Amino acid sequence: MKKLINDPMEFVDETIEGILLAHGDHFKRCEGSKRALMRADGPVEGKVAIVTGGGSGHIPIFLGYVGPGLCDAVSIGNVFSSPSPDDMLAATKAADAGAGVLHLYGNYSGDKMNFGMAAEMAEMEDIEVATVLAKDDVVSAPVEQMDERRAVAGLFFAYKIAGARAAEGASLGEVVASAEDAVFNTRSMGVALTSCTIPAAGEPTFEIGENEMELGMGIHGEPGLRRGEIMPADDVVDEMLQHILPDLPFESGDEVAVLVNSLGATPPEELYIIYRRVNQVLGEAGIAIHREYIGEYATSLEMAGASVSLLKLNDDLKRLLDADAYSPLLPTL
Amino acid sequence: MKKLINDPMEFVDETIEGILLAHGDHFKRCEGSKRALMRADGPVEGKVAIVTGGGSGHIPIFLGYVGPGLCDAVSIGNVFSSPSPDDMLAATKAADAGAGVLHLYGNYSGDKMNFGMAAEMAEMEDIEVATVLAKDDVVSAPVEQMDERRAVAGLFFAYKIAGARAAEGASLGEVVASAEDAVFNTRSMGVALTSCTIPAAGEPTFEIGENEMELGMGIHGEPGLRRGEIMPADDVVDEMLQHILPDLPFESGDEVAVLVNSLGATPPEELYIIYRRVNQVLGEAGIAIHREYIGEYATSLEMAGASVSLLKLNDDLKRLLDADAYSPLLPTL
Amino acid sequence: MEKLTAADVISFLRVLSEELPQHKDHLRELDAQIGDGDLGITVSIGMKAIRDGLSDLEGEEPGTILAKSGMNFNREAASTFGAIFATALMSAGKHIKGRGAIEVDDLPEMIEAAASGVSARGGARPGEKTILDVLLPMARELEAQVAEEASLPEAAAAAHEACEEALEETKQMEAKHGRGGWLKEKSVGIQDPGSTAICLMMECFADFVSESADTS
Amino acid sequence: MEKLTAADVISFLRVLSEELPQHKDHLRELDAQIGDGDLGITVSIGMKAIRDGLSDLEGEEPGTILAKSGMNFNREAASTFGAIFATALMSAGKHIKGRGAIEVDDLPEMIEAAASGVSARGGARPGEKTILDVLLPMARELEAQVAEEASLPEAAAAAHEACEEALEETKQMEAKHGRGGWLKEKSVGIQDPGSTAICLMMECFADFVSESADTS
Ligand SMILES: Nc1ncnc2c1ncn2[C@@H]1O[C@H](COP(=O)(O)OP(=O)(O)O)[C@@H](O)[C@H]1O
Ligand SMILES: Nc1ncnc2c1ncn2[C@@H]1O[C@H](COP(=O)(O)OP(=O)(O)O)[C@@H](O)[C@H]1O
Ligand SMILES: [Mg+2]
Ligand SMILES: [Mg+2]
Ligand SMILES: [Mg+2]
Ligand SMILES: [Mg+2]
Repeated sequence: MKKLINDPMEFVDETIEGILLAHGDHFKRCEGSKRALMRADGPVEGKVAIVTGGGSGHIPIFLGYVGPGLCDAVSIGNVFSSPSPDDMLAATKAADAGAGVLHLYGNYSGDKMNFGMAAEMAEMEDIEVATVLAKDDVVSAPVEQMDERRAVAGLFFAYKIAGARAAEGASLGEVVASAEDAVFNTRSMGVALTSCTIPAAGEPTFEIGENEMELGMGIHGEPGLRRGEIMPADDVVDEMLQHILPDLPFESGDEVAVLVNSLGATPPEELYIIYRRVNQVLGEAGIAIHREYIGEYATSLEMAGASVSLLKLNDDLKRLLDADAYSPLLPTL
Repeated sequence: MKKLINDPMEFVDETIEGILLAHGDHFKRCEGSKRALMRADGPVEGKVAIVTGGGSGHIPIFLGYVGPGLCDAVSIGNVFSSPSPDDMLAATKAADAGAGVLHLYGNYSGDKMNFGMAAEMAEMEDIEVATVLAKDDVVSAPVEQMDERRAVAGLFFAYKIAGARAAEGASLGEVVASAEDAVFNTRSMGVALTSCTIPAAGEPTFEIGENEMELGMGIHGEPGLRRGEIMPADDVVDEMLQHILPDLPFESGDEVAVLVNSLGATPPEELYIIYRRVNQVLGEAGIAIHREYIGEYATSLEMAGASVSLLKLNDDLKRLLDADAYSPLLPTL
Repeated sequence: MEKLTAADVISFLRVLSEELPQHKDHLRELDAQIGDGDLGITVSIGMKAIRDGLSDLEGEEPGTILAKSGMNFNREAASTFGAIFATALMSAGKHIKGRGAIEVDDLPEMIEAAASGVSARGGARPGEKTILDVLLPMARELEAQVAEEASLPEAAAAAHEACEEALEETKQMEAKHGRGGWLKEKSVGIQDPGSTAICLMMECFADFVSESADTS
Repeated sequence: MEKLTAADVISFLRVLSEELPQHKDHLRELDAQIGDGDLGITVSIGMKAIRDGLSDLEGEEPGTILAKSGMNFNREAASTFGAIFATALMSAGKHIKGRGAIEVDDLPEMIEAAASGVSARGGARPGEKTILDVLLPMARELEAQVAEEASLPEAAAAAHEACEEALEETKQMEAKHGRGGWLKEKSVGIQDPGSTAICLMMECFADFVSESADTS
């Protein structure tokens, strides 16, 4: 296992420590939990609070999306496994400013059940909680069963949209509506070239041949659509878009935001080669690109691979996507 | 070779195409060159122009540092090899706004000689050119022979400082002085865990064992200080700082900026584990951290590894480092 | 033994928390085939958390001991199974709130309460390859046993048998929940990892009440 | 042949540009041991650029043909060697500006001009394992030949011989420039890749002027 780490069992806590040492002006710990962080300036009086969380190993997901115009607090699990309800509750209570709390996270059963328990406990303490789940991975289930789809990088759009709506001073119901609008208009698909290695496991999560890639693989190594010979980037993009475009569908005249995301090891040069083809195909399809995000937005440790996510925009989503947001977990100048 | 690319020979040009498609509002091509880009709003009237360049495969180095508060134009070579003097001249002529041009780049003989020829040609066209080279890698030569040291991620600091000084409206001489101030106060050292693969070569640049790391390796795979068993991250950091701190030296009471850079495959979690230790050691040494940069600032394709750079600050450098700068090549929200 | 006092519940949980981790590899292997292979470690960490929490539960009533132990499990080993198992213990525990001991008549209701809590939490229905598929058959068997006025050891033994049979049947089922759900038909043929953990616990329980039966 | 007209220079460069790429692997190998292994590809690409540029140089004088060919090489194959080689050709070319043909007496000055251009460009001094270490011995040998009133073919052959001997001596030198410089003492024992390329060119030149000698 080739990693620059210390004791694998300390991987998560040392990462959090490093983040607090680097960004202590931005984050603070939530009372009563070693695995929950919140905005240093939170709770924000009168604002609907957005709480997220999930397993570690995906930075900037999840804690990288805590900040102005984004989420208010996050609970942090072990690598690839759910945080505990106690940490979620601590985050929920700490972030709550009286206007209600939105639990916004990815559609994974472990996270769902534990957030569900946290929500119940929070309600017992008279905190109003609503829940919205990202489920953007088109290959994980047919569109008729969208509620069974897992979340990948498309969660980024839900954060931006819900975060901006909450920052506008909207009510919990309104924030939920905008978050759902984002979720239902987001579609993603990924491709993996290599496996990642969970530090505590020490072994690659899955085996994959020297010339193989897996299309549609999940960000924890969940089996995807198909395994095959590595193809040219343009062909990979074309196949991804053949699944993404008809799924919503995205059609001529639509306006979208594009996210080309690196799973970790894939360098920026390759992301731009991928974006180049995405831009060409959307252009031919008469779909306009309002803005694009290219870089590491949702990683899977050191996995080599990338994902493409599209958000179909309407006037509200456009306004909210373009709103200001800040997080120090995205490299700054 | 596991890459999401098309024809390896098109790697550089397709990357540039993708960047122009994504960031056409920020970049434009320099007249008469396919391998030179500049600020879309350039040349900036009356401002000293900063021109950089070098081999491809290091994004955000080099072209990622073209923008407000940074460089004005860049010439782009093939992967890991120098751009041609013609492309450098095109960038120099396009960026020149009459106040003179600073050639600011890394200390590699190929780049040096070609920029040297470009500078001569520019002067024949009555453009005043000055040159400053980054040379921050402490293991590449003893400090007495600092002019033989190669540049690694520390070039980032020179960009920020010189870019800010030029934006203040300083003269060419003043910009040179600030750039040199940054160069002479910057020290770096890296560690590599895996090799990168030049697309056109198709084979890893070097072999390295499954449990080996190379301390001090250059960002093109140049031999470093020593090869050995992978060590815990804290020990790696301690050894790096044992070379970096005495070299300037950085001493108790000093104030520094810290750059913890990923060479590509190393994920953010590990960078924060590294930063955690850097913060501890500097704290024990009585060295104050004014600000820190953590992420991908100078990559080597998909190489796994990281580097640590320190910039010793004085009041001028602090003011210039804190000045605004913008580039779309660093992921934005 | 005819009933479990609060003290009995605590000593049973201590025995259980020693026994289950010994099946770590078997559980990991099953989960690796159909999920992400972490169930073995989840159960080991969770059971240790239950054990570590028992001393604080001295003097509490049986229902509280069960409910709090469920929460202790999932606090340290949060996951799908952790949440499901915690929900089961919390539901069963709530159901016998106020009762000073657990009698054989309580068992069917407790397992039913656990089952309905689990399906409320996870939305699973019978036949979807989850622990519901062993909980419900156990509940039915226990009702029958109570109707026949079976003793606690007899009822527990019969419930464990029913559990094993039901576990065997999970092999034919197609997973609809959790990571197994994404495997769709590929999940058929593998016995459900979570239900396997429940069966191991039930076996441990049947042994506990019978052994104590001998020694009492 | 006694001198090279502009037409001869063009046909020599055409021959050279066909010959050098055949040594691609040998050069790659040498550079891989001491640098980054790109010299073979650099020379192949650069020589192709020279060839492609020759048609535009018809009618130019010899000095201009050499200078522009150097620039063409480095435009497509920019690198340390590209810049050094381009500088050498530009300096030599400038030196004979205005002369309609290259005579044997011109050769020593041309190589000296190339050498001083190279050391001005790259700051190298003799003995630092660079192409200077073959250029300077060649210049000295050519002076001697001219003093002895040798013919062009004789002088070229002698210069090539001197070049090979000098190349052999670069093995003992420690590199001080370029990537080899970072290898320090580890660079001793390997023959300088760039100087190897120069020797191959010189061999080609000697053959060219002698062959033409026979056939003229
Ligand atoms: N909705 C559900 N209801 C009840 N049990 C479930 C449900 N989903 C999964 N399970 C049980 O949980 C087990 C998997 O637990 P776990 O390994 O923790 O899942 P994961 O690692 O995917 O979070 C399954 O074998 C199944 O018995
Ligand atoms: N300063 C210098 N002066 C003259 N020749 C040099 C100098 N530095 C390097 N060389 C020559 O260039 C050769 C290496 O060229 P090249 O492979 O292009 O270098 P790199 O790939 O490191 O840019 C060396 O073998 C040497 O002969
Ligand atoms: Mg799991
Ligand atoms: Mg090179
Ligand atoms: Mg599992
Ligand atoms: Mg080379």
